[in-house]
Amino acid sequence: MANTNDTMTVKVWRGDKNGGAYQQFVVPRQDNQTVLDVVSWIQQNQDPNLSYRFACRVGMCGSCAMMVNGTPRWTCRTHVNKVLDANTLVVAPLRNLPPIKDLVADMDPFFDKWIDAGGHHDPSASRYDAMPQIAPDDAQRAVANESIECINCAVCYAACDTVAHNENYLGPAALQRAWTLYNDEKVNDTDAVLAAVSGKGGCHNCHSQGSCSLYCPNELNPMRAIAGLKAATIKHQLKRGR
Amino acid sequence: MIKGIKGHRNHPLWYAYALHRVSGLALVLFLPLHFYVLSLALTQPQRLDAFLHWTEIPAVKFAEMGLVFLLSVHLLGGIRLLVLELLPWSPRQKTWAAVAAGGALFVSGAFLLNAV
Amino acid sequence: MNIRLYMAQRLSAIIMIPLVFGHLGVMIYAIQGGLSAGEILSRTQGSVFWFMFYGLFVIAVSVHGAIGLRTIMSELLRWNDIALDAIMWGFGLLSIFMGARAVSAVTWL
Amino acid sequence: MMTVRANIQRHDTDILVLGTGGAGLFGALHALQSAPLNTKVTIAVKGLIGKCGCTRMVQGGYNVALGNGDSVERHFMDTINGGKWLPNQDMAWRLCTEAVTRIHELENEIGCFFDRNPDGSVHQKAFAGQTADRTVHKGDLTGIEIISRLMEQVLARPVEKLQEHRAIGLIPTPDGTALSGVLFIDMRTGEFHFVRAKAVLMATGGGPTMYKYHTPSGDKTMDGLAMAMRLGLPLRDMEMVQFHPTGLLAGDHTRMTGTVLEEGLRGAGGHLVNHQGNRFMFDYSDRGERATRDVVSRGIYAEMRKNNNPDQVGMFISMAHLGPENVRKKFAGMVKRCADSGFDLAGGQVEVVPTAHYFMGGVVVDPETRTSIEGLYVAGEDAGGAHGSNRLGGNGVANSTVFGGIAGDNMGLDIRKMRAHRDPDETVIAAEMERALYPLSKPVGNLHQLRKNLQNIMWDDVGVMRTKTGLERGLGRIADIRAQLYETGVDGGNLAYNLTWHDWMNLASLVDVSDVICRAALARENSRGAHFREDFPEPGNLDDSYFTVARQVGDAIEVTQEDVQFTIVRPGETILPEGEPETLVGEHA
Ligand SMILES: Cc1cc2nc3c(=O)[nH]c(=O)nc-3n(C[C@H](O)[C@H](O)[C@H](O)COP(=O)(O)OP(=O)(O)OC[C@H]3O[C@@H](n4cnc5c(N)ncnc54)[C@H](O)[C@@H]3O)c2cc1C
Ligand code: HEM
Ligand code: SF4
Ligand code: F3S
Ligand code: FES
Repeated sequence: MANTNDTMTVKVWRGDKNGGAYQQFVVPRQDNQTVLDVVSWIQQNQDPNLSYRFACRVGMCGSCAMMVNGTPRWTCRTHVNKVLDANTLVVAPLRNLPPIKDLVADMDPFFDKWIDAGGHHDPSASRYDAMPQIAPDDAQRAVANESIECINCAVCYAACDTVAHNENYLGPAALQRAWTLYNDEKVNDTDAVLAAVSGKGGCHNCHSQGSCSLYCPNELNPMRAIAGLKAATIKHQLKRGR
Repeated sequence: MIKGIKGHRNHPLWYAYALHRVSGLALVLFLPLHFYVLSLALTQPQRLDAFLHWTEIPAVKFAEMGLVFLLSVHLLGGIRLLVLELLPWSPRQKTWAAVAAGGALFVSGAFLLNAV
Repeated sequence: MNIRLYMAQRLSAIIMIPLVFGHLGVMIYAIQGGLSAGEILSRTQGSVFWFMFYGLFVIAVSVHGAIGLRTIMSELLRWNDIALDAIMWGFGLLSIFMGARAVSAVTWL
Repeated sequence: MMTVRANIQRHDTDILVLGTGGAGLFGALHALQSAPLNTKVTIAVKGLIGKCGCTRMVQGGYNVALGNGDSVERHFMDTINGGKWLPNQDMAWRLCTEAVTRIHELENEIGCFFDRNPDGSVHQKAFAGQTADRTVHKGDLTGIEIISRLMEQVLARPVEKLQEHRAIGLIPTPDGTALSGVLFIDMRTGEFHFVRAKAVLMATGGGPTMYKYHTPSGDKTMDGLAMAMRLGLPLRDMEMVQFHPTGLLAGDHTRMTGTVLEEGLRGAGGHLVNHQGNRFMFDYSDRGERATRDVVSRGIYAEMRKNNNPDQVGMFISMAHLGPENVRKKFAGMVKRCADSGFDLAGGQVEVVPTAHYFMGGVVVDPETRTSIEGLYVAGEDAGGAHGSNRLGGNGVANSTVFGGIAGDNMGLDIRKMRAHRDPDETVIAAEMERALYPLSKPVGNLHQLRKNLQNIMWDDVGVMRTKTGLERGLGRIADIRAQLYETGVDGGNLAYNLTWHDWMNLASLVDVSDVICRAALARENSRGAHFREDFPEPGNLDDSYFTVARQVGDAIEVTQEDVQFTIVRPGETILPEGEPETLVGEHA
């Protein structure tokens, strides 16, 4: 197939944890075509051995993120027109995570850190208690609500150079989750939340590079959440008188 | 934006970060030298004077100015970071931070032109 | 980086803001007036104010720079904690020592 | 040709959960709570924990009666009426009562936050078909909130996690009376893995993705029901496929096609128009666009058939008359999603088609999620009975979280009585492995086209409206697809993360279940809920309601009918107190 206006060049990273290289394909262009569609087309029509991951195909599950022309993106909702550069797409597995095969990255480190950052609710009431009354315009609740749409896609994690350079760093998504918990009135032990993000890989490692907030497909703002944590930890530390 | 920069880095906040780091590192390297020169005043005032004359040479002056430039860049960048981290965020802060990053660049650029 | 280093670095940064403005001011003033060792020294020597000013500056910048250096070394060269702490303390103490000499040279009688 | 590497890893666990939707995750959490200390719980899933399946995709919300006039009785009556008197009433009752506890558990223990009223109480709204404001939600991304919080809870606990492990066979004991364990393929390596367990919860979530247009996530291909069938378990209500009226139509080549445009668009006053620009829903129902899902789906389908312009397959949803700015604000997520695929929902028109959404049919279970085989529990969309012929919007997550939790409770208790692991029938393991490896020995072919063909057949012949002729034709065509599938091979040079190999197995599951759907649809000669027979448009006598039960016997599928037991309420009666108004929901303007 010649590379005409009706087609595009797609370079796809092939390999596994032992290394890999880019392989080139020519893919027909279509209206309403997403990067996931391009990758699927290659697997369905050109190379049945190509591996990639997706589930919901509508931007809800955060399974399909990849590096597209050097930038991390959710591929199921990235229109080809938006990212095509010189009629070429370069697709690779998500950065800052170990590759499993081809475009599939191992997300375990991302979730391990999510839990390390204290990213789960520690109940203060039981299923037999009433649900707390919380006014929707409560200021603290508004802050907690801001990051509720996080789909744990790890796009922010891949965008962050601090993650790349500092293996302990918990990363933007996990820290943002901690910030939400900190602001959740249902959480009793906010000290524990702050302690979890104050260690070696904690929020204080963030250099406010802002790539997380820029690339978050849901327009969330982890940079702001992390800044919130920094200020909160300081306030807490000063209060303790040390 | 700038061609050839890795995709995910190509935005003002990342440049601001890089500039802050480079300037910080340069200042760290320069600091002992600076202290050394000043301490000459104690032992050999005439050598300090000689040194200060030496700084009249344009190239040296330029290098010194470069340091002043770095200090001011780092200062402005540092203030930006402190504001961003320690003061409460307004809804517009994300844009504001980007503007500030550009602003720091601009102000320090102007300073450089002025000083030379 | 943990919270203590972070706080030390931010605190020293805040302290330095007025100091750097002051220092930059002096330098610009000095540049415009032409600069000699004598002139500098006549302004500063014997002045408790300048002693405090630069003394504080040296402490703050040593703390701040040492922690900053530690961060950079950790991220760029991925040194282990022992090496990192060594360079931090090494640089910090050297910087305080040299800085103290410079301050005393400039402000002592 | 490759040599088959049939080495197999084996290990044991106490409680094994398949799938990490609402049912699977709740199953694991509750099992940890009710089981003796040091019980080993393993969770195995085709994708990543909490990131696959449909619970995450829930938009509208969670049905639960929380007072303010509403009651469990009312929720129950709505569920029975919505299911056109086919639900298993004991299951429906369990669903409605337990949902109350579960939603409190979600808020208080799991850490979800649901939207509030100005006074701070939980906000509830009404989906079509409900007589009270009952649906609890978090914006229109309720599933993300529920599943992310559940996922964290599970990740934070000492559960053995087998991610990207695809279950390919439920392995019985040699005498066939109990389950021994489950055979998997570790998708990352391509190796077989047999896990013995004292109790297994199957929660693989059904998912009618054998239709040309479908909403569920890509990992769902009816594997669970296909496995249950091979084990000989009875499956009920298999003809009941729910179509959502407004799936996005964006072209054959994009995975976006078929995905849901939310219900709320019609609720808020969106218009459905045909290609001449005329509204048509009032031709089919006096509630117009606000009629229930099945009615609107049929309306759109009928209108599509009238239109013979091949370039314009679907109908259009049009919101612009409500003010584009307003729409953009109120449906921000939906507008953005449409924009990503190139459509202007706020100001223009978006082409839509009915899209297969939910599968009411499933394994016959009792209200405790037990099946007819010891050690196997089924919950969530894999289990049949709670919804009858139609699932109310909002009863889906309620169902999966309620029964997943019940399954966990029971497994944790039941294993106390089970001393030892049960040994497997090795011939079944061998047969299942052979089945999985089968395509590796055949010449490589075009699987993708084959799946498309199946999806077209199901859409045309076994879809929104059905006839005897169509269904019989469909049966033959499904058999053809099966024959072709068994002639289509897969390159097995590298089995690690070999998606095409899994596509083959996906299609095999879909073909098996499609065949049953078609047979059950032929067997029901009336129209109830989601099942509509043009040749038998009447619902039949409600008092004589029956449900279909399909079972694999040898190589054949047997479909029988069983009478619905009206254990709680009979048609024409209600359990609402006398004088209760029929509905508490005013028609929203
Ligand atoms: C777009 C959309 C919107 C919806 N909106 C609503 C709503 O607003 N309200 C409502 O009540 N319901 C809604 N539903 C329905 C609801 O999502 C489902 O009823 C419910 O979530 C099913 O839960 P589950 O746990 O049974 O299955 P799922 O959540 O689908 O989970 C199934 C799990 O099993 C795994 N699995 C599948 N096959 C295998 C295998 N072979 N081996 C191992 N694991 C396997 C899957 O990967 C997945 O993890 C919606 C559904 C969709 C698709
Ligand atoms: C008013 C003066 C200053 C302010 C407000 C300031 C502020 C800051 C801040 C906020 C940081 C943290 C950046 C981050 O973590 O990303 C930082 C880092 C740093 N600063 Fe300063 N600083 C000042 C002066 C100096 C001086 C004089 C030096 C030289 C010794 C210096 C050297 C460094 C270094 C090396 C770093 C580390 C850079 C990095 O981690 O990227 N700073 N500064
Ligand atoms: S914050 Fe945004 S980019 Fe990061 S994981 Fe969540 S949704 Fe993805
Ligand atoms: S990109 Fe990384 S450095 Fe901080 S602001 Fe975001 S986490
Ligand atoms: S496939 Fe779910 S976010 Fe892309």
